[in-house]
Amino acid sequence: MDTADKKRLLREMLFARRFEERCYEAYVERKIGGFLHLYPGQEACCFGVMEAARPGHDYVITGYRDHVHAIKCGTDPKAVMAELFGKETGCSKGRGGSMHIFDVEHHFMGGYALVGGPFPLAAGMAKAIKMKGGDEISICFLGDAANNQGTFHESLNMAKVWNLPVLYVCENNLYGIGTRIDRSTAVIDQYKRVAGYDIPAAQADGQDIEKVYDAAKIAVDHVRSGKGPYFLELMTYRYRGHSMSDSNAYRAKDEERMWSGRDPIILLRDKLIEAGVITKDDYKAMDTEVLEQIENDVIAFAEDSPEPKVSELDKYMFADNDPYVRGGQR
Amino acid sequence: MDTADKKRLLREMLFARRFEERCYEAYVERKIGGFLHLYPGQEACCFGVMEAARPGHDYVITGYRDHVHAIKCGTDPKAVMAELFGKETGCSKGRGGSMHIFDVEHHFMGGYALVGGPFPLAAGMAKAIKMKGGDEISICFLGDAANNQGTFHESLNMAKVWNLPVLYVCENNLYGIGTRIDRSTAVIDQYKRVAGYDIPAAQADGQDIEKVYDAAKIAVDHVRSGKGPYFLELMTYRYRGHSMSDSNAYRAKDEERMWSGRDPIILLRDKLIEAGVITKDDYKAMDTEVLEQIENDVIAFAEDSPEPKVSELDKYMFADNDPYVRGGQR
Amino acid sequence: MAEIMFWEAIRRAHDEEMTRDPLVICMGEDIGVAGGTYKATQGLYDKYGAERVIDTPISENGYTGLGIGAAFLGVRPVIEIMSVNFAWLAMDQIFNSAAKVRYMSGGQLTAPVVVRSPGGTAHQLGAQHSARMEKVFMGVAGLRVVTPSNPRQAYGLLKSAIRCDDPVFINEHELMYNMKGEVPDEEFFHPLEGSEVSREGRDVTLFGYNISVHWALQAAEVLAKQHGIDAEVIDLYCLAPLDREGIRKSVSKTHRAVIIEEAEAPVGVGSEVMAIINEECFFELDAPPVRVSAENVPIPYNHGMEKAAIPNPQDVVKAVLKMFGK
Amino acid sequence: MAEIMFWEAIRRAHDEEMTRDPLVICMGEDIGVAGGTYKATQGLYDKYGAERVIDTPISENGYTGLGIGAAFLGVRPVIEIMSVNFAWLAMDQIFNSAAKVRYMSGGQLTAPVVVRSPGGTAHQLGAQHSARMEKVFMGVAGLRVVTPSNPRQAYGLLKSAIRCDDPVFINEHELMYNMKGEVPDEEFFHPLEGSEVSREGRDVTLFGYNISVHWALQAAEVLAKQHGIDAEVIDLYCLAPLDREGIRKSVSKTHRAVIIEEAEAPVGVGSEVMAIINEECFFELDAPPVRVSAENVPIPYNHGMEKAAIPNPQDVVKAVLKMFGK
Ligand SMILES: Cc1ncc(C[n+]2csc(CCOP(=O)(O)OP(=O)(O)O)c2C)c(N)n1
Ligand SMILES: Cc1ncc(C[n+]2csc(CCOP(=O)(O)OP(=O)(O)O)c2C)c(N)n1
Ligand SMILES: [Mg+2]
Ligand SMILES: [Mg+2]
Repeated sequence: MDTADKKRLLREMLFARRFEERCYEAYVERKIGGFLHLYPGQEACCFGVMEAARPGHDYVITGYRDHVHAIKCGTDPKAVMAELFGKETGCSKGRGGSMHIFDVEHHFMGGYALVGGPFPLAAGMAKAIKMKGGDEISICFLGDAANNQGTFHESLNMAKVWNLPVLYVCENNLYGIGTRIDRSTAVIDQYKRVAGYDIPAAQADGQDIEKVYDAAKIAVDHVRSGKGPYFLELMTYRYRGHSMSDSNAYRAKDEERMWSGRDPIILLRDKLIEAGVITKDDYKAMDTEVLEQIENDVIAFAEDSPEPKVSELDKYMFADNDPYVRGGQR
Repeated sequence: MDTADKKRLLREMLFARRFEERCYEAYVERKIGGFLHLYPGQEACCFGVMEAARPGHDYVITGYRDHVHAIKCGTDPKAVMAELFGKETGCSKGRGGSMHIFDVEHHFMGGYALVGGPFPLAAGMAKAIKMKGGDEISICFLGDAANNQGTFHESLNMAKVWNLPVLYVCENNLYGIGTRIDRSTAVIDQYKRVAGYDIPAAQADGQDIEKVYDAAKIAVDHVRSGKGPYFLELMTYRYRGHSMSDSNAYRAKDEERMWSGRDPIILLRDKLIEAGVITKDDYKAMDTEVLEQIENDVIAFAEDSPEPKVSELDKYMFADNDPYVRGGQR
Repeated sequence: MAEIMFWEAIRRAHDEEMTRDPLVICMGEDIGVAGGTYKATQGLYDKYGAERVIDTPISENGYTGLGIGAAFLGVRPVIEIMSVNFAWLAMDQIFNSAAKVRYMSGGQLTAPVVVRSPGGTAHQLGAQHSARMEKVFMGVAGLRVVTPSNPRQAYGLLKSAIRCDDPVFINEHELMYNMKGEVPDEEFFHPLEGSEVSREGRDVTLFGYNISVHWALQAAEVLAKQHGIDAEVIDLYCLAPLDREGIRKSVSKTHRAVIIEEAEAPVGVGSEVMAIINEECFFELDAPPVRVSAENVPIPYNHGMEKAAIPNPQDVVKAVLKMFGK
Repeated sequence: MAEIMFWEAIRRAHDEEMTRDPLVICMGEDIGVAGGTYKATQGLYDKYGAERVIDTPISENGYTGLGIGAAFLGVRPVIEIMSVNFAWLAMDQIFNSAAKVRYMSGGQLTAPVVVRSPGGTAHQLGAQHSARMEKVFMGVAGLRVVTPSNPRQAYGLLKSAIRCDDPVFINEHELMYNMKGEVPDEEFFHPLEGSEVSREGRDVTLFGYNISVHWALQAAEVLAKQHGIDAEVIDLYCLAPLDREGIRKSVSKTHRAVIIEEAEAPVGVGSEVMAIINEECFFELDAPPVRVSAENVPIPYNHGMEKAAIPNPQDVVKAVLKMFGK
C-alpha cells in the first residue's frame, strides 16, 4: 500500500461508515425494513483484506452484514441503497433486502442470513474455480459465533482434503448478537480452532488496516498460489447493536470505550495526518464530500427508483422457459 | 485389572466375537434382516473402556455397530439376539433391529443409525447427570468417519463450554464404509482434532486391551472427577465389511493381514498363556463353552420367541394415555 | 383474569414450570442474558441461573440433540429455535432422534422435549427468514405439533407440552408476541389435541390456526356485517394429529369449508384438511372446499410484494363470496 | 432399445453428461472408489478421476452446500445422498440456499444442482432408515421434485435435471435399483414437469409415483381380471409442481380417484392430489377420493410389522372395491 492507496482507503472506509449511518437513519424513517445489520467499527477488516485481494475478480461471500463488502467488490452504492429501499433498481431487484445483497457481475456472491450457511458455499465456489482453472480465489467473511455451526467444521475439513482455493476470514467482534464469545465458545482465539484441519491460520488486529493488509497479503498469496485454504482471524468490534432491534445492553461501557478508541478510520486518518499526507481540513472536506455523495447521489437514487411490480411476484422463482422442463433441449 | 479380570475379559471378548460371527450366519440364513454391522476386530475398545468405567451405571450410547456395547453394559445376549430376530422378547421389542439396540435398565441408551447423531445426545445425557448430581458419566462410542459430521464439532464445543461429564471414545478403524480415512479427513489422528475445543485427548492402541484400559482409566477418572469432557481415540480395525452388504474390496490384503496379526483376543490369550494363567486347552474349552451357550441359550431363545403382534403396530408411538393430551393433569 | 401479552404468557408458563420442577430447563440462542429475541424467557436467567437457562452456541442441530439427550434422563428442556428457518438445521435430531426413539426402543426411552419456534412471514425479513414450516413438522410420525393463536393457548399449550411425555413442537409467530389476550390467573393445562370453535356460525366453516385464525375472524365479521354470511371459525391449534372429529362436525353443520394458511399451498395444512373433509364428510359438502394460501414463491423483501405473497382477511372474504357465487 | 437396470440407467445418464460437459461432477459418500451404494456411479471414478467423482466426508449439509456453491459458478453437480433419511441434515442448504438463491438475488444467481437420494422403506432397515420424504421436498417453493418409476424415467429425468438451470431433487427408491426396464438407445430428455398415463382406464384413476405406480399397476390387473373394473394409472413422476391438468383430465374421465403413496398420510402426496382434485374437478367426482397410505408410525424393524405399516397392491384393490361398494 502506497500513500495514495492509503488515502483512497481512508475515503472508502469513511464512505462505508457514512453509508451505514445513513442506513440507520433511513431505517428509523421506515424507508428500510426487515433486519438491518450495520458495519461501523469493522471497516478495516473488509477493506484491508480486499485490498490485498482483487475486488471484482475474486469471489466474495458473506453473511447478513453485507453492504460494505459488496461496495468494496465494486457494487454501485446506489444499487445497494436501492435494494435496502426495496426498489426494482436494487442490486437484487428489491427481492433480497439488506441481508441478501448480490452482485454477480462484480463477483459479490451474496449475503446470506443463515449463520454458517456461506462456509460450504465458499468452498464450493473454490471447487469451481479450481475445476475451471482460473486464478480467482474464493473469500468468505463471517463472524466469530458462526464458527460454532457444524458447517464450519465440515467445510474446513473438505477445503483441506480437496486443497481448495478458499480464504476464510473471521471477523471476530467478540459477540454473536448478545452472547459474548467466551459464553458460547470453548476456544476464544478462533485461529487456533483450525489446527484440527491442518489449515494455516493467523490472527491480526482488525482495527489497523495496515496490519490487516499485511496479514491478508500472506493469506491471499497462499491461497492464490494453489497451496490450499487459509484462515485469517481479525480482532474487531461492532459499534452498534447486532441489528436495529438489538438494545445492545449486554456490553460493558468500558469495553465499548476501549474499542471506540481504536476506530479504524480515526487510526488511519491520524496516521495520515501525522505523516503529513493529509490535513485535518482535508479530512473534513472529504467527509463533507462523502456525505453529499450519499445524500444527493445514493439516497436520491434509491428514493426516486420504482418499486418492483407485484404482478411479477413469481419472476425469478425458476429459470425462464427452461427447455428441459418440457422435455426439449437447448 | 488383575489376573482374574483378564481371564474374564478374555471370555467376554471371545463371547462377543462368537456372538457376532453367529449373527453373520443367522443373517445368511435370513433370520436377521436389515443392515447388520459386526464388531469383530474391535473388541478390546469396548471391553477395555467399559472395564475402566462402570457398566450398567455409566450411560453408554453408540452407533449402529452396537450389539457388543449393549452386552458389555449388561444386556442379556438373548435379548439382543431376539431383537436381531425381530422378536417381541428382543431388547427393543423387535421394533428396533440391529442398529437400534436399547436397554435402558442397564443404561445402554441405544444404537443410532445416523452417523454423528449420538454426539449431542451423549452431551445431553451428561447435562442431565450433572443437573441431577449423580456420579455416572456419559460415554459415547463412535467411529472415525463420524467425526466429520457437524454434530461432532457442535457437541464437543458445548461439552467443554458447559463442562459436561462426557467421554467421547473414537474407535478409529481407518474406514468409513469404503472410504479410507485419509481420503475424507484432513487430520488423520483424531485426538488432534480436539485441540480446537480445549478438551484433553489421548490416543491408544485399540487392539491391546491392557493399553485401552490404562488409557480409559485416565479418561474415566478425569470425567468422573468433574473436570469435564475427554476424548479418547483407539486405533483399531474391523475384520469384516462395513455391513453385510459390503464387499470389502477396497482394503489391501497386506493391511488386513497386518491387523489380523494384532487380534485383540489372540493378543490377550497369548499373554495369558505365556503368563501361565491359562493353557491352550483351557482356551479351547472356553471357546466350546461359549459356542454352546450361544447356540443352546441365545439362538434357541431368539428362535423360540414370539413375533410382535401386527395389531400393536402403533404401540410405542406416543406415551399411553398421557393426561396432558386431553387437558388433564397427572 | 388478566390481559397479558403473548410473550408474557409463554414466559409465565416457563416460570411456573421451572419453579415447580428443577429438571425443567430452557435453552436457545440469546435466551438467557439477553432475555430472548421475543422476550419469551425474560428474567429467567437471573431467577434460575445459567445451568437452567442456557445460552447456546449457534449450533441448532447440536443443542437440539443435547436437549433430547438430557430428556432421555428425565430433564424437561424447552428449546427455543430463534426462527423456524433455522430449524432446518435441527430437523435431523428432531425427527431422527426425538420423534423415533420411543418407537424404536420399544417404549423404553422417550424424549419429552419441547421445541418452540416462531415461523411465519414477519415484516420484510426476506426469503431466508420468512419460512412457514408447520407442514414439515406435521408430516412425520412421532411428533406432536401445536400452534397457539392467542396468549391463553400459548400459556396452556406450553404448560401441557412441558409435562407431556412426548416430544412437542410449538409453532409460534413473530408477529404475535405482542398480541394481548386474557389468560386465567389460576394455572391451567390446555389439551394438546383437539380444535376449538372460535366463532360459531351456520353458513361456512373457516379453518385457521395460529395467525390465520385472526384473518378468519376478521373475515367472518365482514361476511356477517356486509354480506349476511354467518361463518364458523375453527381454530386448529393442534396440527398433529389434526382433529378429524372437530373438522367433520363443523363441516357437517355448515356444508362449506375454507382453509386459511399462511404457507404456500402444496402439501400443507390446507391440503390435509381438505383430505380429511373428503374422507370424513364428502357428501355433506355443498361446494368444493377452498384453500386460501400464500403464493408459491420464496418471500420477497419488497414490502408490497411481500404483502401480495401472503394471504389476508380480504382474500378470505373473496374466497367465501366466490363460493357463494357472489 | 435395451433392457437395463434402474441403476444402470442412472449410471448411463451420469456418464453421458460427464463425457459431454467437463463441468458435470458427481459427489457423495462412497460414490467414487466404492462405486456407489446402489451402483449408480459405478466405474465413473476410474473414468473421470477423483476431481469429478468425489467421495465426500460424512458431512451432508457441508457437501451439499459445497455442491451448491460450485453450481453458482457453472459447475453441474449431481449430489447423491446415500439415504433420504440423511437428507434432513442437508435441508438447510437445499432449501435455504439452493431453492431461494435465484429469487432473492433477483435472478442473478442460480444453483443448478441435482440432489439424488433413495427414500422409501426397504427391507427391515428400521425407523431411522425408512423415511419417505418426498412430501418435505414438495412443500417448499423453489425446488423441482421428480421421482422416476422405471429405468427410462430414471435416465431421462436425470439427463434433464442435470441440464436444467433450476435445482432438482430426484427421489429414488432403494428397492428399485435392480428393477429392469427398456431405455431407448439414443439420448433423450424426459420432461421435468407433467405426468404420464401408465395404463388407460375408464372406471377409476389410480395415482401413483415411484414405487407406488407398480402397486397401482398390479392392482389394476387384479381389478380388471377379477372384478371387471377398468382402472387408469397415472404416474406422477413430477411431484413439484404437480400436474394439475393431468390430474383433472383423468378424473374428469373416470370420476373416481385413489392416490397411493408409501408415506404416512398427513400432508402428503395423497392430500395434495385430493386438494387439486377438489379445486380442479370436484363436480366430476362420483365418489370421494381415497388415499392409500402408510400407517402413521415410525417404521418398525420386525418384518411382519414393517409390511403391515406400508401399503401394497392388495390394499389398493380393497380401497377400489370399497369405493365401488363391493
Ligand atoms: C442458523 C442461524 N442461527 C441463528 C441465527 C440468528 N443470528 C443471526 S446473527 C447471529 C449472531 C452471529 O454472530 P457472529 O457470527 O459473530 O457474526 P456478527 O453478527 O457478530 O458479525 C445469530 C445468532 C441465524 N441467522 N441463523
Ligand atoms: C448421517 C449419515 N450419513 C451417512 C450414513 C451412512 N453410513 C453408515 S455408517 C457410515 C460410515 C461410518 O464410519 P465410522 O464413523 O468410521 O464408523 P465405523 O462404521 O467405521 O465403525 C456411513 C457413511 C449414515 N448412516 N448416516
Ligand atoms: Mg460476532
Ligand atoms: Mg470407521
